[in-house]
Amino acid sequence: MTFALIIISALILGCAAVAMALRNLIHSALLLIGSWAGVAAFYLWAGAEFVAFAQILIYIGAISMVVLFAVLLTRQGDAPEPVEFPSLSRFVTGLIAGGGVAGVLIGAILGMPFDVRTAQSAPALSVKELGAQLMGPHAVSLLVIGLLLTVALLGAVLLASDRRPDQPEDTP
Amino acid sequence: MIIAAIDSYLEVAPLAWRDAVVQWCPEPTQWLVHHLITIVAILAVFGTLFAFTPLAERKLLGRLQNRLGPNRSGLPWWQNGPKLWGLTQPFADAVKALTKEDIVPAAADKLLHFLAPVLIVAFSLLTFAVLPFGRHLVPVGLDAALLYFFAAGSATELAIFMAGWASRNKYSLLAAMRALAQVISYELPLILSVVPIVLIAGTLSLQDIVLAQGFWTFGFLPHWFVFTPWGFAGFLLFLVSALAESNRSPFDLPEAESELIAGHLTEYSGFKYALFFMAEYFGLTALSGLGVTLFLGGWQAPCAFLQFIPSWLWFMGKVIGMLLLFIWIRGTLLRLRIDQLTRLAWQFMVPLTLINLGNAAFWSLTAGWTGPLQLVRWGVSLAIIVIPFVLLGRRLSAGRHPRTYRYAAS
Amino acid sequence: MTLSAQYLWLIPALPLAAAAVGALVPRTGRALAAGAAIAALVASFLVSCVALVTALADPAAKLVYNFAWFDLGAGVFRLGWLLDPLTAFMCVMVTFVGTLIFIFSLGYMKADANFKQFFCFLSLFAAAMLGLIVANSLLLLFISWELVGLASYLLIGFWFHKPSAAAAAKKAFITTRIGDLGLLLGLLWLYDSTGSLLFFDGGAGVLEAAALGSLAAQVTVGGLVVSTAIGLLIFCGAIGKSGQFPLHVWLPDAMEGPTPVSALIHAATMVAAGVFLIARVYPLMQADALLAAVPVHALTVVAFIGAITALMGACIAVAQNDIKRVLAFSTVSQLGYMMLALGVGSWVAAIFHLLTHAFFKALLFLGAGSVIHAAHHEQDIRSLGGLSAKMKVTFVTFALGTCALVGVPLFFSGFWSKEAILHAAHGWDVSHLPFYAAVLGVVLTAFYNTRLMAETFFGKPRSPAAEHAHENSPVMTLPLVVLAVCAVVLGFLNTPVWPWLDTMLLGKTEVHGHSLMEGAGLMGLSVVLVALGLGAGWALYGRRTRVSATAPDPLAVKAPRLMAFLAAKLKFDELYDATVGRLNSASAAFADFLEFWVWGGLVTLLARLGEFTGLVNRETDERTLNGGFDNVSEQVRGPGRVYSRAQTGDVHGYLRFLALGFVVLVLLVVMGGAK
Amino acid sequence: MSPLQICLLLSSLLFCIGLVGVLSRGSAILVLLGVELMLNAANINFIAFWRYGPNPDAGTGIVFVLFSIAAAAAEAAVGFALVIAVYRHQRNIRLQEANRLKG
Amino acid sequence: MKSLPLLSLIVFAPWAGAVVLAFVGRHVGANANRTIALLSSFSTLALAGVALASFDPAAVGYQFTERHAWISALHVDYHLGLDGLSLLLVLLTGIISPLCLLASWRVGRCPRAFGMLFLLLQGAALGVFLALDFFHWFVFWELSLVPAFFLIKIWGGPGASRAAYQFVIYTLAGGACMLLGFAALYVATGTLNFTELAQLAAAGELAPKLATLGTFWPQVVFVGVLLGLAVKVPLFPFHTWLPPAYAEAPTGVSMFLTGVMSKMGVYGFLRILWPLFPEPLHAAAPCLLWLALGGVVLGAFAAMKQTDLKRMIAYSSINHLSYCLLALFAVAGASKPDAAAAALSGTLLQMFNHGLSAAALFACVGIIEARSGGPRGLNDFGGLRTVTPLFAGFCGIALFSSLGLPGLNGFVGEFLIFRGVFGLAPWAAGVACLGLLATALFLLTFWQRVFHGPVAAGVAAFRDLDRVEFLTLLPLVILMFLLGVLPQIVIALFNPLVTAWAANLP
Repeated sequence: MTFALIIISALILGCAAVAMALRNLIHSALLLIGSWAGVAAFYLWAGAEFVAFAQILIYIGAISMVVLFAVLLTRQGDAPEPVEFPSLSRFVTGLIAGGGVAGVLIGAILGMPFDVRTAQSAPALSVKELGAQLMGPHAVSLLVIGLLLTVALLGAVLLASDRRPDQPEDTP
Repeated sequence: MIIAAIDSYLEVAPLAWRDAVVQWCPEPTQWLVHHLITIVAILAVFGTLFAFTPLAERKLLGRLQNRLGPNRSGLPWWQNGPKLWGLTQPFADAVKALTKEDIVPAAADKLLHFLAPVLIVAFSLLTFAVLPFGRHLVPVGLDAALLYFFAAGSATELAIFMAGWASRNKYSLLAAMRALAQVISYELPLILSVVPIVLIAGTLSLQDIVLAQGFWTFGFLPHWFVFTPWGFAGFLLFLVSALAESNRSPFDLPEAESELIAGHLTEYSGFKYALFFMAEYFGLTALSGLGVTLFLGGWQAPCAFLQFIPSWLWFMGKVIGMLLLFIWIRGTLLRLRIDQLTRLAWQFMVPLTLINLGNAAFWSLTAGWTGPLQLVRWGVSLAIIVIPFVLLGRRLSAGRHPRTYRYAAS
Repeated sequence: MTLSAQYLWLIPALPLAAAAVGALVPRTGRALAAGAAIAALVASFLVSCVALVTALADPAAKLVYNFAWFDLGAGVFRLGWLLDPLTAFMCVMVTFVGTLIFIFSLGYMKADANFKQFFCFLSLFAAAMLGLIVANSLLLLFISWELVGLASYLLIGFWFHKPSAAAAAKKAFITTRIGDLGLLLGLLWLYDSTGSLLFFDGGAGVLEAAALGSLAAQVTVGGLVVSTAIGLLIFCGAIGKSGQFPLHVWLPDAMEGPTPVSALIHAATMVAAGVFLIARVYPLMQADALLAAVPVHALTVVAFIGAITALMGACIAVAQNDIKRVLAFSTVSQLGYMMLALGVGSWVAAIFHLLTHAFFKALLFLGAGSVIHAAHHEQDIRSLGGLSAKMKVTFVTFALGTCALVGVPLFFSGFWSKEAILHAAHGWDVSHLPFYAAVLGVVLTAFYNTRLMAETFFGKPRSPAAEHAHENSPVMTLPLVVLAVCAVVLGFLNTPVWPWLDTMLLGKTEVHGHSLMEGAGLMGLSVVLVALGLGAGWALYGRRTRVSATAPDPLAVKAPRLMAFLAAKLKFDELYDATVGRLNSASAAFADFLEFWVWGGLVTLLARLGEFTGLVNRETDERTLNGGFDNVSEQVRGPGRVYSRAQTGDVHGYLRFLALGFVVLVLLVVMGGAK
Repeated sequence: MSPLQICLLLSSLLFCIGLVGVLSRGSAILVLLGVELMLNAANINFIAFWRYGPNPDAGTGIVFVLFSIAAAAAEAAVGFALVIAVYRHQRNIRLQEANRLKG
Repeated sequence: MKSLPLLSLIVFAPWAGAVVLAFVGRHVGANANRTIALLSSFSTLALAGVALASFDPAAVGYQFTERHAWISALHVDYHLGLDGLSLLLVLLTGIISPLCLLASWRVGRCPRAFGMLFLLLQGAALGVFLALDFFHWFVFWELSLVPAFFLIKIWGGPGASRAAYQFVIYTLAGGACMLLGFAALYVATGTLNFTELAQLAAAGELAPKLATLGTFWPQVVFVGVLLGLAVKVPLFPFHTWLPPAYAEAPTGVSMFLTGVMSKMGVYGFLRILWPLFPEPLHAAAPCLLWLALGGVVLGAFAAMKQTDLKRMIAYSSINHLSYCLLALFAVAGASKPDAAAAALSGTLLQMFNHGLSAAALFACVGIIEARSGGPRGLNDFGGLRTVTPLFAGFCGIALFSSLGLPGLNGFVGEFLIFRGVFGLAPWAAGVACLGLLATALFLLTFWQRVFHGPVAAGVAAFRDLDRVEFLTLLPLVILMFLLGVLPQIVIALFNPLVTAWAANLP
């Protein structure tokens, strides 16, 4: 079990780290998709299959497409970003800040004695129970999320469209 | 008695054979073998099916177009032997594909160029894992099987993108973008059109959904979902979305030969091309299977007295029927333009699927109506879907006339 | 053949239906409208005759049919029909005279564009008048009363394109309405005091003993007995409708209407409605008669008003030159006689005179109409003349009518009815002044009628219109003949020798006649007076007939100022214009002033006040508050400029600070926790 | 080391990778991707605590992750729309140049 | 099955129509818009007919009641109910409203918005007539102002803007006074329900409760509510907004304002002021009686002075409504059950009849105005009867109905009012007779100047009634005759109610 977890972790972290370091945005994005798939695998490993499928469906099915489209729509020729001093210094300071945070977090995790019920079997939560939970105690949140998604959709359409509202739809 | 015994045996025969094989393996590898056999079985069955579907398509299209279709290929070692109605054509094609030169463009992203066909086949095969092929034949009995199906299906988009981008060919890329736009557009109505099923059946498990359709009125009127107003509408919507999702005619723009020189497949040849081809047919078959499972009662027999035929045979029969239907559609309808395609998705399919969802909610709320109220229930349900259909349909075509081409006329 | 009171409604309903037909047919449906009107009225006449037979079978009985109209409070409000000899006689008279006048109108209105409307209005009038007669409820009577007024209004203003006609119609309506308001108030008072408006209701009616007793027992302001007060208020209505002094001013103007209208409404029937009303509520008017210690008896007022009107009308008639106006003032005068008779206690004499007057005055008006129609609407008697030869039938019938009006002895109905009135007035023990007035009126009546006859029919024609006049068609002359016969014959229904009408009206069954000799002195006096008047008239106008239309009147030559004053109708119109009219317009101006300046002004003032407050508020805001705020904002802006430098716009910079801040915070917490 | 701690380490490392990406990369797209990574790290935490926490039957962790994924989708949609808007404006997506609002 | 929420349907059907118009109207033509508005407006009559069919006139209490908790923090209920009074006014609204829309058929300017606003107005008026809780009663009351304002301002004559502002601000001020009064009532009693408040008042507990707020509060609250209602009716001298508003409003709106909205005030008097404040009203009655008399007499005289026909009829409206108030105050000031029953019956009947005849008169003036293209002065016309005989006939009937000619509808109501007032305050009846006379005078002047005399220049080309105008006037004229002859059909609706009121006089 733990072995599987470590493999999955390595996949996730490796993909993510390489993605963050690459210059080629497409490759970065594809690697990140791999990383997300790893996260989905992690969910599967942890027994949350519904979440895992949702992760795949949304991240790999939808967000990845958005990312790729964004990349393609914003290409500035094939010339990669030049390595200049500002970007270097930014990289270094970023690394320092990230390292700081990592240090703090890792220190906290390692130093904190968790009272853990290391259950061998994953807790069983059927889709039906999950649905009941969503529609029962969390119904309001669900509605709010629905609203958020609608608004985000409309907002994104508005932001991304450069057509002025008075311009007619170009009919073929 | 005997018939019943044979019957029940046939029903579990594939499982029994698998278990028999597994028992011969060493203990630690048993689970692996168990799964491998399942996979191999699926691959074998559906691979064969894949082999003959294009043949059937070509022959059928030929008939539809008043010609014969492939009927020449006989046996390789027997010159002037029997032609076997061209049944060996798939094998000839396979050999040709395998032996063809594999061309990779110099500027291509080699890794991705290679990964794309592999992934696409892998992803489209993944979906078969959760289809209930028979009463006892469920490869993976997932609780959230339906979600899994769509999750796996959506991953193919990634492969399409990779294929388009890795080719470093602007036509490929454009075609890939178009394909993606289309697939994403139709994923929404596809998913939404099956949500009513989930609502009525109350489960995401495909096996449970099939079981929920396992009743007959008077013994010969099956309770398949397709035989309800919402179910019928959902089935049609599903069908259209599935056609678009699998890039089939009349939605086959991504690989429109005349416009985009086969789209994202331009830079592929040989076996890689065959893999894409295979993935397309696998996807189509998987969607047919899903449609059968969701709407057409899955492996359930249409009449109670026909249950003696093994359930997996029923399933396969229905799938093949669906495939033939798809072929028929391909031979009948004209290809859409991209704007017509997207407009159809967003202005027609999505609203209609949403309304159908409401329709299913109505159906579920009025489950208790009996007697004459039943008629009312049917009437209202029909009205809920037919009236928006007519209105939306009218709006869709309002003010759109057949396009006239100025230079083509004279 | 008898008629149950329940079916009395047929009498007014038939003409009403005809009116509805007249209203609904198109303008071209002349024959239908006229035919329906005449047929309905004839039918109504027949029903009335049956009713008369029924009533005379038992003259003392009050045949009553009451019915609920609408719910009111815990009870119901009821209306009803009443059949007694009074009703029956009136119905027969109205329908008979009405029929003749309708027939006459066929000829007279032949050329009018609004022919069918005319018959519609006439039918409406007949319906209302008959409804008024058969009513057993003061409210139903009032309703019909008002509808009669409406019909009168419509018919006076029938030639509405003439401004004078339109004005006369309005004047008639408003003037009578003034009286009607008195009637309304009396009605309300009566209702309030007795809880009923039915005349007869099996002992609970207002004209029955119980109610009258209680009314006579109550005293109101000024020591007036309630019954007197109510009676006087009701009499107001009669004053208005019957053209009594001081509300007589509308009646002469009403001659603007077509002549059949003048005959039917303003001579024969409607104006007599006031007399009928008083006769109908006579028990109420009489209720205070036996009380001694009252300021005034209701009937006393009636008598004096009647006397004044009788004399005044006769006087004014002397100086009028319009043929219809002469007759109109003659009507005013005769109505005064009737009121006088009512006032002095002989309501049967009043009704007798009413009936005879209806016939001969209708005759006179129709005769006048005949003349006018023949003379192309020339109405001025000075321009007529010499018609006796040209229009023989008209002349003869007109002369017979005049004789009846004047009271030529023994053979004319007018003689007998007038005689009865004089007799009653002479016997009145309150005052003899009314009697003298009446006697003087007899002389004047004879005088002005002689003048009218002489000017119209004798001498030479004095205008081309008169020159070319010729006799009208039988449709117009036939009614004249019938009426003339009646004007002669009717008097014999109630001679002192055989007072059948009196007996029937009073509800007795046996006719007790007495010899002519009992009242011979008075009769002789009256004969002398009539002769005096005729003689004076003949002396002034008949002996030497007028030579031209512009020649001065012989009387005007002798007493020009008196004549001018009389010709100006005693200047009543001018008086009313100066008082009531001016008061009215002043009130309107006052109300308007209140509206515009006082109430409107108050509102405007309040609005201006609000505006001013707003102005002050704005000034304060802009000057003090905003100024201070601007200062403060300016001071705040300085540091803001400094801090804004830290906003580099570099997202990474911000994020770095964020991350570092997070680390520092955690470290701080950890350090703090460690401590 | 318990599995929970491994999970937490995984999540914190993922978070930091995301953070470094956000802080160091100039491309707006990568910055957004970094943010997505950080969100995923948080989700991993939720699942981990659900899996090993005291109340696994509550299911709150899963529900929360679902909501979080939905929120992430919304964020991605808006975020990339913003990227496109920025691109249309300045013809590139370098964040350090998007400083019009600088004080 | 739960019974149909009939009253809510009545109230909200016009609003539903407005919504339909809002969404559908843009895509269809002007005539379709008008038809939709007309049909929606007609719903009131249809539904009121349904209510009438199952209405029990003998039951004195409210029928078809609907009560749902609404704002629990304020103990405010959504409470609708119908008694004879409400039914009468709902019927009146149902009759008048479609005719108003018919009269506005020729309004060319944005018929969709016109129809929407009109339907809103109609719904609000219906709400006022059916609400039994002050809270939403007041909401409807004030809500009726908004569409009325726009209808006057946008579609009105040249002075419409000013008239509309005056109308709204005046009425709002009155409404504010009333709101304050009810706020105090709520603080004192904790309820806003009419029936509960009336029960409190009948038990004599209302005034003491109000007095706990302060010594003068009972009087202050009474005056506040009185002011609010007095402005709406309007009671003399709070009427100055009325002539300009009626005169400047478009014809259909004038018809509705006078036919229905002015009844809201009288309704308020009957439903609120009288049951809730019997003692203060009794004390103030002599004073108020004088004001009502002022309205009767001065209103009529002021009308005589007007040269604008619409203003003239507006003043006649003041005059006629003052009769209602006269009767009401006479009843409040004295106690004599039979006279009171007559007076109250007369009031209710007069409300209905005035609605019909005033609406008809405004429609007639509107027709004249449409023909002349603007001028509607008393002296601008002449001889119309020659040119347009049919129209003259209809207008004449309306005029005579308005001046209370027997046989037409106006008479019975006025007779009953006079009968009641005479029994309770004879002198007032005597003075009010002056008003009757003056009414006759100015209405006949109107008739004479406009319709009689020689045909004036510019009038000769006038058309007679067309089909729409004929349809507008015909129902009104038929009703005038019908109610004049058979008042029982209306009286039967409210007689038991009125009898009960009269029997329970203090």
